[in-house]
Amino acid sequence: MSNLSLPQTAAGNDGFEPRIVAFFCNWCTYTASDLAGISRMTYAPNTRVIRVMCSGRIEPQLILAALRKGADGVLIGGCHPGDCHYQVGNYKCLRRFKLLKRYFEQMGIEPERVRLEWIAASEGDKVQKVTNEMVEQVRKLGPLNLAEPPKPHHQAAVCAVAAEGAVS
Amino acid sequence: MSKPKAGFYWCASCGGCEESVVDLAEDLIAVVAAIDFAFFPCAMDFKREDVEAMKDGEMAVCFINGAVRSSEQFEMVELLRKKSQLIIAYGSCAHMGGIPGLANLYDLESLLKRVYSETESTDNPSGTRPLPQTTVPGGKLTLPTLDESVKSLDQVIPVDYYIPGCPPPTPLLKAAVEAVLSGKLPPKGSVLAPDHALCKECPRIDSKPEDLLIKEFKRPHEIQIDTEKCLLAQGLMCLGSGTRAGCAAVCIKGNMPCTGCMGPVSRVRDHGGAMMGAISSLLEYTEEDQIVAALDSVVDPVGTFYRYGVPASMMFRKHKAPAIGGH
Amino acid sequence: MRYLYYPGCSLKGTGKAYDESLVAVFDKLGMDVKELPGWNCCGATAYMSVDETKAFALAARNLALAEQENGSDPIHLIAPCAACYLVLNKVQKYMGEYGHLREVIANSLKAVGLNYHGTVKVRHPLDVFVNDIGLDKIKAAVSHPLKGLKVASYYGCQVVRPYADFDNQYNPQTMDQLMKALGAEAVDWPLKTRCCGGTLTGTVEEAGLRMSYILLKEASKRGANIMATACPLCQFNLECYQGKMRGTFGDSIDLPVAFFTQIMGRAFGLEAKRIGLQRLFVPVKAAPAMA
Amino acid sequence: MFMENKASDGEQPRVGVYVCYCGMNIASKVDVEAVRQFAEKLPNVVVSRTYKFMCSDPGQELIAHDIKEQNLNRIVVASCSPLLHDATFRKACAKAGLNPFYFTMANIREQVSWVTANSAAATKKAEALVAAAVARVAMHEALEKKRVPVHADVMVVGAGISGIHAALLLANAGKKVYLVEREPSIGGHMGQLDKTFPTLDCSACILTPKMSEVKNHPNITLWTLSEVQEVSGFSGNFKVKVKRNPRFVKLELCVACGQCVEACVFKEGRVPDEYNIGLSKHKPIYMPFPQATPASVLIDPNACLKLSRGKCASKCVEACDRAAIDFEQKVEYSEVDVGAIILATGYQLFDAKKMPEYGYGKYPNVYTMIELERLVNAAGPTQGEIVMRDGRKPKRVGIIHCVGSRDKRHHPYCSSVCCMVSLKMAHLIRERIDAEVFNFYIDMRTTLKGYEEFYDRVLHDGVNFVRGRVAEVTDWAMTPGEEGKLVIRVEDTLIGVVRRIPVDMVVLATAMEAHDNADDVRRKFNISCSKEGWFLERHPKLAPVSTFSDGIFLAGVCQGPKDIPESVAQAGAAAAEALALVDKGFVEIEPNSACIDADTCSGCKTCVPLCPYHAITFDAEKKISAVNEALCKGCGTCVGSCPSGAAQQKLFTDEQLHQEIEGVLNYV
Repeated sequence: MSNLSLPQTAAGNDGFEPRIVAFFCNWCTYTASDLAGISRMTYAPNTRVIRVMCSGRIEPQLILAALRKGADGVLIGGCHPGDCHYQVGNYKCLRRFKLLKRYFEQMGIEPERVRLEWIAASEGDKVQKVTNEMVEQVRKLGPLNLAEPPKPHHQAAVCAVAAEGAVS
Repeated sequence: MSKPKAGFYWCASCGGCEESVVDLAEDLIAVVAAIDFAFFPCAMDFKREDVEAMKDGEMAVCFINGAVRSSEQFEMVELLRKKSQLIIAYGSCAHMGGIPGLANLYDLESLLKRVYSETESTDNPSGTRPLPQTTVPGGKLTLPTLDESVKSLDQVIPVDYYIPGCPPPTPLLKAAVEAVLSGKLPPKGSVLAPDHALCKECPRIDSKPEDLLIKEFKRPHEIQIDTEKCLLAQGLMCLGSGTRAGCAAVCIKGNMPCTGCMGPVSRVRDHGGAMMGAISSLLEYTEEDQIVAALDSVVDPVGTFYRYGVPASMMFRKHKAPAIGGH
Repeated sequence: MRYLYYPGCSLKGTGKAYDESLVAVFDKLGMDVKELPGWNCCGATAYMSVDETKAFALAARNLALAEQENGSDPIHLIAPCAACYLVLNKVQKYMGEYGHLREVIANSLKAVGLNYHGTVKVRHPLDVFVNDIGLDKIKAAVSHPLKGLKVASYYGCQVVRPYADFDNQYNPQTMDQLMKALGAEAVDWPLKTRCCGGTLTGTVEEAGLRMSYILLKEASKRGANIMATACPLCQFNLECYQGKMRGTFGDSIDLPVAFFTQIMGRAFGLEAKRIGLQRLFVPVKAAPAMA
Repeated sequence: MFMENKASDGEQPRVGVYVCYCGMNIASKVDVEAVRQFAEKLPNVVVSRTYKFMCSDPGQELIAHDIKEQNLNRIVVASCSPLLHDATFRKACAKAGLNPFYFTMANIREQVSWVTANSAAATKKAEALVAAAVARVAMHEALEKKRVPVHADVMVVGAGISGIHAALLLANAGKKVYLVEREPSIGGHMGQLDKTFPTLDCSACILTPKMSEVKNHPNITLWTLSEVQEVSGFSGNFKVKVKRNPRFVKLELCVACGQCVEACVFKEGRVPDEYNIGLSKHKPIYMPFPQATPASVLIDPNACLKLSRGKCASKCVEACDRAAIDFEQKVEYSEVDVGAIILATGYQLFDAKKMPEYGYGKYPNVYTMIELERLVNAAGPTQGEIVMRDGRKPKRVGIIHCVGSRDKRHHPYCSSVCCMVSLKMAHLIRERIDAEVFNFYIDMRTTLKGYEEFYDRVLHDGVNFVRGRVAEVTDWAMTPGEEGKLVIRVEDTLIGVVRRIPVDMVVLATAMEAHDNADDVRRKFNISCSKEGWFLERHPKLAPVSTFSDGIFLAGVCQGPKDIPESVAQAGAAAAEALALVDKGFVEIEPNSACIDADTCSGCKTCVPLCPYHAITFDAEKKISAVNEALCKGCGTCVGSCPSGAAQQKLFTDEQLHQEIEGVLNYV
């Protein structure tokens, strides 16, 4: 059935290697990604995993910062509903994520760039699958290239003058 | 000894900031006695040449309000930066981009199209648009050009201090003026307002339940608002929990929820982001579809959480902004 | 539930009786099932072995046509012929699994101005009768309970394998339940899904014959006085060569082999012609309650 | 416990970076030297080194040395997962006088070298992670681990051979043990077996002494017919609520004389006997099995007329001269405090009906292995006679291996004991009735001590072995010779033909599988399950009996298929781990709790309802919220939802995480 096998590499955006920041919870998804390692499951090298104790710690500001600072996508991994090591942290994460998605819709950020997945400690293969999918999705979208705001300055250049001037 | 010179300039603003100066009322006399307004287009007849004539740093302080978008505003704020020892971004627009900053949800072209062709009240069959230059009998007329995005003041020139608010509460202005005169100023870059959130000063905080969970959000016109009870607890989207205090909770006292004009506290990197995180966490539901349904009652996330701060937010402006009327 | 009927070529040829009886039964059960307009070959047999991809494209065309009839809810496409049922399900599954194949097929469909989103459900009449209509409704429709009829339900190799999920592939039950509902007795026998010899009979005849013989022999040994099938090829094989078998194995095999829909029709009291009984080579008259 | 903090916060960070080869584990994919050079140029980095094995003593020495010599105040080790070696390197820092929390790890093995195909990409990724660690560690602060005293008592859940062994070890070590068993008697599956391989010693003979030792041990509180209802607390301080179902017989009075059973109004057994896998029936009042422990009868409330319908002559009551029968007994709940918990909940057997092609439940002479165990057992329903359901003695028996195991449709894993069980059974059958025996196997797995020798022995017993997965068991006779037999159709892959082998009796070696309720159980104990439903160990090699919940350990098959020797060994390991925990007297809490800055908290109360542990209280006086560190477990949910940045989580502060984000993005 060789003529039916999937093409190995996805086309488009030649040379573009997506940069994806991943936030994984310590007990399920981070453990699963360790398991993927122990099981030598190779997957796309584009993710940079940041470990938090619980997906309940992950807040919009972290995701926004990642995109602002150059990530083309953000992947969030937490325990399956009902499995949270801290009982319900993953629900908080889900609620924030859903609202953030609404915001992104309005801000023109493609939904595929931000993904939330429940990955249990035993699901090393899911880390592999999800990472690969995510990388290909984002590769298809191309670089994010957010419009850069002019850097805010509180420049000290005029401070000296000001200090004296103020009291004069 | 001559009185220190001060300036008060407006960029893209509504005039509310100037009103807040007038709101100083009798204190205004003391201010005028202490400082000498060298430039105040709204109130007195100075011209740009007068500013250009000044020595660099001649003004002790210049308060600039309004967001920055037009070429004229760019030139003026750069000029004023040169002539003033201190620049104070005055009001939400100069501070974070303000209401005009919501224009960053659209690209310039679609905005012009909307304004000069599409609005119900527009009658412009020839599709006339303002031009940077027009030659008329007797010479050239020029108009300022518009930048692609709206910017907060500190995205254009170095800013020394910020006075937040839409408009800024007069006590903050008064305190700032005193600080400038006495030279007792905090570190550069400070926002001249308390560094905690509004709940701390809210008269209704005691009525906020400790086990608050939210089922759906209401808009002020949709309910009979209890005048005593915490507004968030009534389902109103009140941003007081994550918005800088210093306004004496005037909106709450007027039975209206906080809309965030004072911006975030210093520890927060993205005002709307922090608010979204906090408010959504309080939803009662765990089922995905229930959560989504409940969030549908947040009609306009950007307008709700970034009403005064799109330019100063991490996103700065809409990504690949489509034609106006996008949402 | 909205149904369309995909007869496939056999039911318009050798399996005419299957076609007639099925339509008659639909009618009797008050099911409004119209034939899929513009259908073509399902792509089974020869095609599949010569050029798989083309075969898939053929099958997909039928699905695409069916999808055009989609209303608020998806179309259920009834494919009575085992081979059609298999191939239509196969392409359905493969298109879901192999993006590459999906593209190939999408392109060939585009060439004829069609496209397919995979929403159609391919169903076998056994599945529909037992799980949608329900045995109670079937029982209610029975006017001539098939007293004394001992049916060996023969599912064949394709109906319950490998894609079907409506019955157990090792010990299928739906047809047996159906027969019981008609007042007949379901003979429990172990060869319900063993190959009938299929196309072998046309190529390596004695091998094919032997396989068919084994089925008929075992069925009669277990006391069956009729065999019910759900596949035109099986029916043809098992019935038409009984004479030859006598010759080859010196053992008289004389077991009527009918489409399960004909037996249903009988129990529903439909007249013989309408359900194509006259088309059977081994007359069913012998079998109780079938006359 | 820590030395004085070399780096007081605020002092300019001096970072040392140590990149590990991990032999070739990392170096084979990641250009370790390149990473070292890269790190050298990062802000605040003073030293950047590589080493073959950072976790080795010399590796740790290297760090200690630099801390002293180079006056480092921040350490980054780029090696394996922090889940594996965080503690190792923290200790190393502490030994060198640096507060251990000035340390962080970059995981360039599990997250990089082991999962990346392309070397260049792997090196880049490693660099990004190192940059992040360097950026983050600059924001670290000195922290202290909190110590909390622990309860010395231990709970063991499940009283099969694993639970029994663990409980006895702990009890003998002087610990008070609560042993909780769902069934009316302890003993588990081992109690049902006849002989045990490869030594063929009688299962009961080696098990029952341990069972009575449990019963009589002063340190063991045995609760049968009981299930854990609820677990709260944390390592060293668990609170466990146990539901104890009534036996309707006073344990302390009953001597299992059996007169009540005799007297029961039912003359015949009417309830399928679980112990005999339904091959026999027992009365509503019954003794689970002769050696049952506790040695007491019990009443099945559903079958007993008195209990189900409320009226019965209650002959049993008359018959019991010790007045032990008590229809009034109700469900009881006991709540106990324990320091550690050992899960030994065992397994269930695969339901052979799920493979209809083997005809179990359809053909009466198809048996499961455990049924046969009971048949050959002298105390079994046939007093050890191997007679089939139709009363005949089999002349030919076919044993099918891997029923439900090594089968993608059911369980992909190997149940690991079936080969040996089948060999044992083949031997017993030859021995007892001299029947011809066929073993149908995929591979023979006789790996442990004395197993291969046993296989050899059975081969010499004249047992037939056919390599091939059986296609079906049918009663269809193709030849007169097959009439009245069960025919096993199989491809004999050694001679390359499909065979039909007629036999009288078929025995299915069904797979071991996780209990249906494994998922509820693991949730109760807040641990994870593997895909197959086995409880997940913390690390397959280095923490094989620990779980992701500190203080909860695993023993026996609940962690994965294993035979008796392995289960007992693992039970020993679990007992030792538990002992090490409770004997230490205290647990140290990872200092990653949340704290709310009193000066900046606005008292908005957002965090209060979000804390799953009610660790946050609102101080109505000061009008601010505060975290009770003793209750906080460090999830950081409150931090993620504090709208004014007043709540922070130690080791995961906003600063640290944002630095990490910048780190992974800015430099590579």
